[in-house]
Amino acid sequence: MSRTGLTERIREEAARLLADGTVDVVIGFEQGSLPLRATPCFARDAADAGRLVWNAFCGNNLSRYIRRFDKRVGIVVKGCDTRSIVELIKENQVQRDNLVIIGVPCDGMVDEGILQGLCKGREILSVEEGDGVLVVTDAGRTMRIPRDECLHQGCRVCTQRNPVIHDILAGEPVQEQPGDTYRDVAGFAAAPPDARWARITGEMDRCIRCYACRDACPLCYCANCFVDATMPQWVGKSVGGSDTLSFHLMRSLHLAGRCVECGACERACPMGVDIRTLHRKVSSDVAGLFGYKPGMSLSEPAPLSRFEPDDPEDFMTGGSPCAE
Amino acid sequence: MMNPYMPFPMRVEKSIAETDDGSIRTLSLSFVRKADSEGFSFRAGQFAELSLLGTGEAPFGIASSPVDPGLLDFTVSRIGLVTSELHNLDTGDRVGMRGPLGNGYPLEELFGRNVLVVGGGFGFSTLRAFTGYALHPGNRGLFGDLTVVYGARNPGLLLYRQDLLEWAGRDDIDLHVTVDSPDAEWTGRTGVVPAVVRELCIEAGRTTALVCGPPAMIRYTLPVLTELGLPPEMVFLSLEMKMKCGLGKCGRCNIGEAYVCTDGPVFSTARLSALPGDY
Amino acid sequence: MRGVNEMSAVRLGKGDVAGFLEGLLADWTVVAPVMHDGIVSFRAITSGTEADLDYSNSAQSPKGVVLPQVETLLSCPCSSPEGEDVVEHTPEPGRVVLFGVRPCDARGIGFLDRVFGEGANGDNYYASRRESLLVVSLGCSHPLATCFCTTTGGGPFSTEGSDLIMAEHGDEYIVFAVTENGATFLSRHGLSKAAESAVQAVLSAAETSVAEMQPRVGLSILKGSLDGSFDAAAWNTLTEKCVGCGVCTYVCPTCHCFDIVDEVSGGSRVRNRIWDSCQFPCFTRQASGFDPRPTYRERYRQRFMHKFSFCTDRYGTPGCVGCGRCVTECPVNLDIRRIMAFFSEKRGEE
Amino acid sequence: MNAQAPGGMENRSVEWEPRIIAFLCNWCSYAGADLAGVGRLQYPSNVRIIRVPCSGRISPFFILSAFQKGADGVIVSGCHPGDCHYISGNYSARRKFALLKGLLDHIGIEEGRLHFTWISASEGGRFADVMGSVTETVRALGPVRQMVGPGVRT
Repeated sequence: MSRTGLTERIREEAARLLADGTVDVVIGFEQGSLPLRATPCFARDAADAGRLVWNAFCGNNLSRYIRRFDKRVGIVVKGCDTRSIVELIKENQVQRDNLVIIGVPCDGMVDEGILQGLCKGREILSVEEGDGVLVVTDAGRTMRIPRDECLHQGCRVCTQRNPVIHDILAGEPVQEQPGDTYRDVAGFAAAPPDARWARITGEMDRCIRCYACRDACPLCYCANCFVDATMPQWVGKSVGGSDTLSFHLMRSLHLAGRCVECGACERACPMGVDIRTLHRKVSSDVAGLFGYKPGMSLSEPAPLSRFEPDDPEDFMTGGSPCAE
Repeated sequence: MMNPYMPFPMRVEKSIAETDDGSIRTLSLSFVRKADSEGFSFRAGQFAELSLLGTGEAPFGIASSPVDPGLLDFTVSRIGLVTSELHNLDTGDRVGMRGPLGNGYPLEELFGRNVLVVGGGFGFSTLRAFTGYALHPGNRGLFGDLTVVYGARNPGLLLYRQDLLEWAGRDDIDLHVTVDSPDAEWTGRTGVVPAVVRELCIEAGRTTALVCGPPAMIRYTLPVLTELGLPPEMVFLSLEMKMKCGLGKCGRCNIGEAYVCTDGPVFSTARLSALPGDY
Repeated sequence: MRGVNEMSAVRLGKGDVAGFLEGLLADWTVVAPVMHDGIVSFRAITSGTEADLDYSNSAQSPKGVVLPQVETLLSCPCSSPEGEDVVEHTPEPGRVVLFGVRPCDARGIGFLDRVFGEGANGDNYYASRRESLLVVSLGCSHPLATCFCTTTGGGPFSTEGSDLIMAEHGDEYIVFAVTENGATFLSRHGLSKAAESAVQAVLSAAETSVAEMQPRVGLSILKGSLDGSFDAAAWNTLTEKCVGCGVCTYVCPTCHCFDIVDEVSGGSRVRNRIWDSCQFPCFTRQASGFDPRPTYRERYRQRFMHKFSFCTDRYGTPGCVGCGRCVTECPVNLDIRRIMAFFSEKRGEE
Repeated sequence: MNAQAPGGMENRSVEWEPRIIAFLCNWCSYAGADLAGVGRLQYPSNVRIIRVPCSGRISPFFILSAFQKGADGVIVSGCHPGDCHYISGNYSARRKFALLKGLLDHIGIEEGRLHFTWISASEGGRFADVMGSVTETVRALGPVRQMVGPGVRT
């Protein structure tokens, strides 16, 4: 189904759900104020529903918002977003019955940073989506760029482009990509420790502690985040040193077995900090050690709420007790 | 240029538990350096930041009267890191103090008028400072009738008991102490502060009210004062807001364009009604 | 270009910028736009070639030059009693030139001067950094679509907050002195006088550029509307997409709210001032747990009204210079210009 | 200045000794340490013990905080699998520790800084051995330089 087709379909479904009172609000996207932006839209009537769109820039994970509503909510979501909804339901943060999930099979979202890089600092004036291409006009010229070359890193290794759960499927299911082999994780690990450390601390030096990563994340919903705790104070609030790294390490561990790799944190970061390297390592270990992939099933228990007697422990000092 | 973030070194002269549960203590401080104490003056209703370098700073109303020589009192409820550390201080220990900050009660506007002091719970500290000031022999004649209504949730949470006993024995102050829930030994008044205020006989045209207490007390007391005929220009509230710098810069205590730390903490309700309800 | 000295304008060839900065490095700390990992930021450069003036604007404003994200106010050895051996970390930055900032950011520093510089409560930390700072701005020949400086009282060639302002003219910059300090600086660096024709050309180009950026809303109309809109129901829907992060405040050239936090480190007890954000959950939460601004709605309203109403009352100027960073960087595209337009139009309807 | 050392001390170099934080579960490993003490088994004085109810109580935050506050090494020890006083605290802990250890190794933190092990109440000898070997590993690495201290830019 074409993009316009999807947009029309989403508008129709949203208008219907609002008109017949099934939901009070439909959370979707509308055209943003900038060419490369779709922006969250809270549609409450048919006129609002008419503003909904679907395009290559619907990157935000809208499940971020559903905890705010205690009534029936319609929500327009991609495959990754449904995975975070699954986790939210499992963690008793939302009621499945309160949600009407309008799932949209996704062929990846476009990383505006990549387009901006191609335009070398010239301001992008407009972007149009054609069949597999983006027609980008900047202050100097118009370029046709293959869509697949502009996708977010996360979208390139995504293995769940189709919704895991949905009530309404807008559009035909898309072909899933091959399984994630975490090649990026292995690639990073191949570098010597000092080089890895230099790379990570270099990234952390750019962090300004604005917490956009946390606040954009659908699963970072703690009412009192550990960074704000004072008794005890887990991390200081300074920037540029181990406090910043500690914040990101603790956050990635707090998301262990829960992070669905939607990329919301990375997209939200104004400084382009590579938070991904941390989360990908944790995800690959959760998958490799415990065989768990977050957000895929409503029944499978969270990996850190359970264990196996023979869980791997080769990371431990002094071997296993059985050896003695 | 002076460094406005530099605290004065102070010595803890005594630390007494105010409440039965020990959750609130009053620290009495003296200046370590004589020169600091000579240059220091304040008015009732002002506050200061108590500082433990390495732990933090927190703002407290100055609870002692400006006419009491020597010691500055601060009443501290144990809530977080700084207040816990303050509770742990003993006589002889050091603490930093940065102040006075804020505007204080508008003494000039009170001269010659009857004053109604309404305080609740922990909010009584700067009102105690004012009452002490007004009762001072040199000042008592500056004011007309002095009525004090003070309430706490229960008798165990009443502050400044020594003062209350002393004031109760005087005939130049009309004192009403009340608790929301009495215990077995309580023989005083039971009831919430607004209810006590409602029963007062006051001369509305000659009275100015000073109010400080928890949000709920304030919410229900203000309409009663209006009923009693006090105009909004004659009701002064001391507000609680989270503050850090105390200098009108750090940006968190504003109510509209007014900064509670520098333009307040004392505002007339007339002024407040012209500001957004962001408090 | 208001207040510039046309007669003493000099020229600096684009190709000569690196050499000029290199020469400055002997006596000055030069803070200039630097491209690093695809992101432009203001940094102290170590070589003239690092500076990259061919940029639209930096990701973060350069306000850190006068208000660092973290700065130590006081410290003392752990072993000293409270109040003794306290070291005041008054900055001694030496001479610093902030080179090539956009006029909006220079105005941002002008705004911060009103917050930190004036009155009895002057801030000695800010003042020390500010007094040693020379601001050389770079007029905007090509403002971006996200820019709205003229709406907030500035413009692509505004001189407020600048000591010197540069304007592009072909392969050279024409440099004008705005302040006495700026003029003194120019007189010491032996740059050749600009051709009269070039001076006139950039002045008229600047005028054209200003004229092309029509203000989007009237500031006084906006303020008038906001003054009666604190409790407007519209805030609910206007702010609904806000996720409550601090991006807008941390990239902003005028946001200046800070926190004071203590820590113990390396045998010292330390008191730091750090940036804080009115968007954060703990910003106004009181010790009792009560929070007058409990959700993103009140917090966003605070930021917006602070900028366009409260600052105007308090400092006589809005707390926004229209740099457009919060428009570009907001993770959910909550565009401040749309909120401005909403309240301006609301007033129009009344 | 009050902070000054006694006369003549200032110029003496003090040999660096690693500081190692040991988080020990109350029921097994702490009792193991106790047994080592009772049995007069020597183990390095570099180890500072923090007793916790169970290895399951230990949050990765504790460990990161220890490094931030200047620990040169951290060792965490609980009951052997199957022996947990609370049935399964150590099993749950093991999953958390695996992720933490993996993540810290991944970002290039020196491998010998952080150790996990199981020591029972009867293993006084093993306790002393493990503390000795961990101390030597950390000593060989030298003072901690990663993850330590707050990040004030001066």
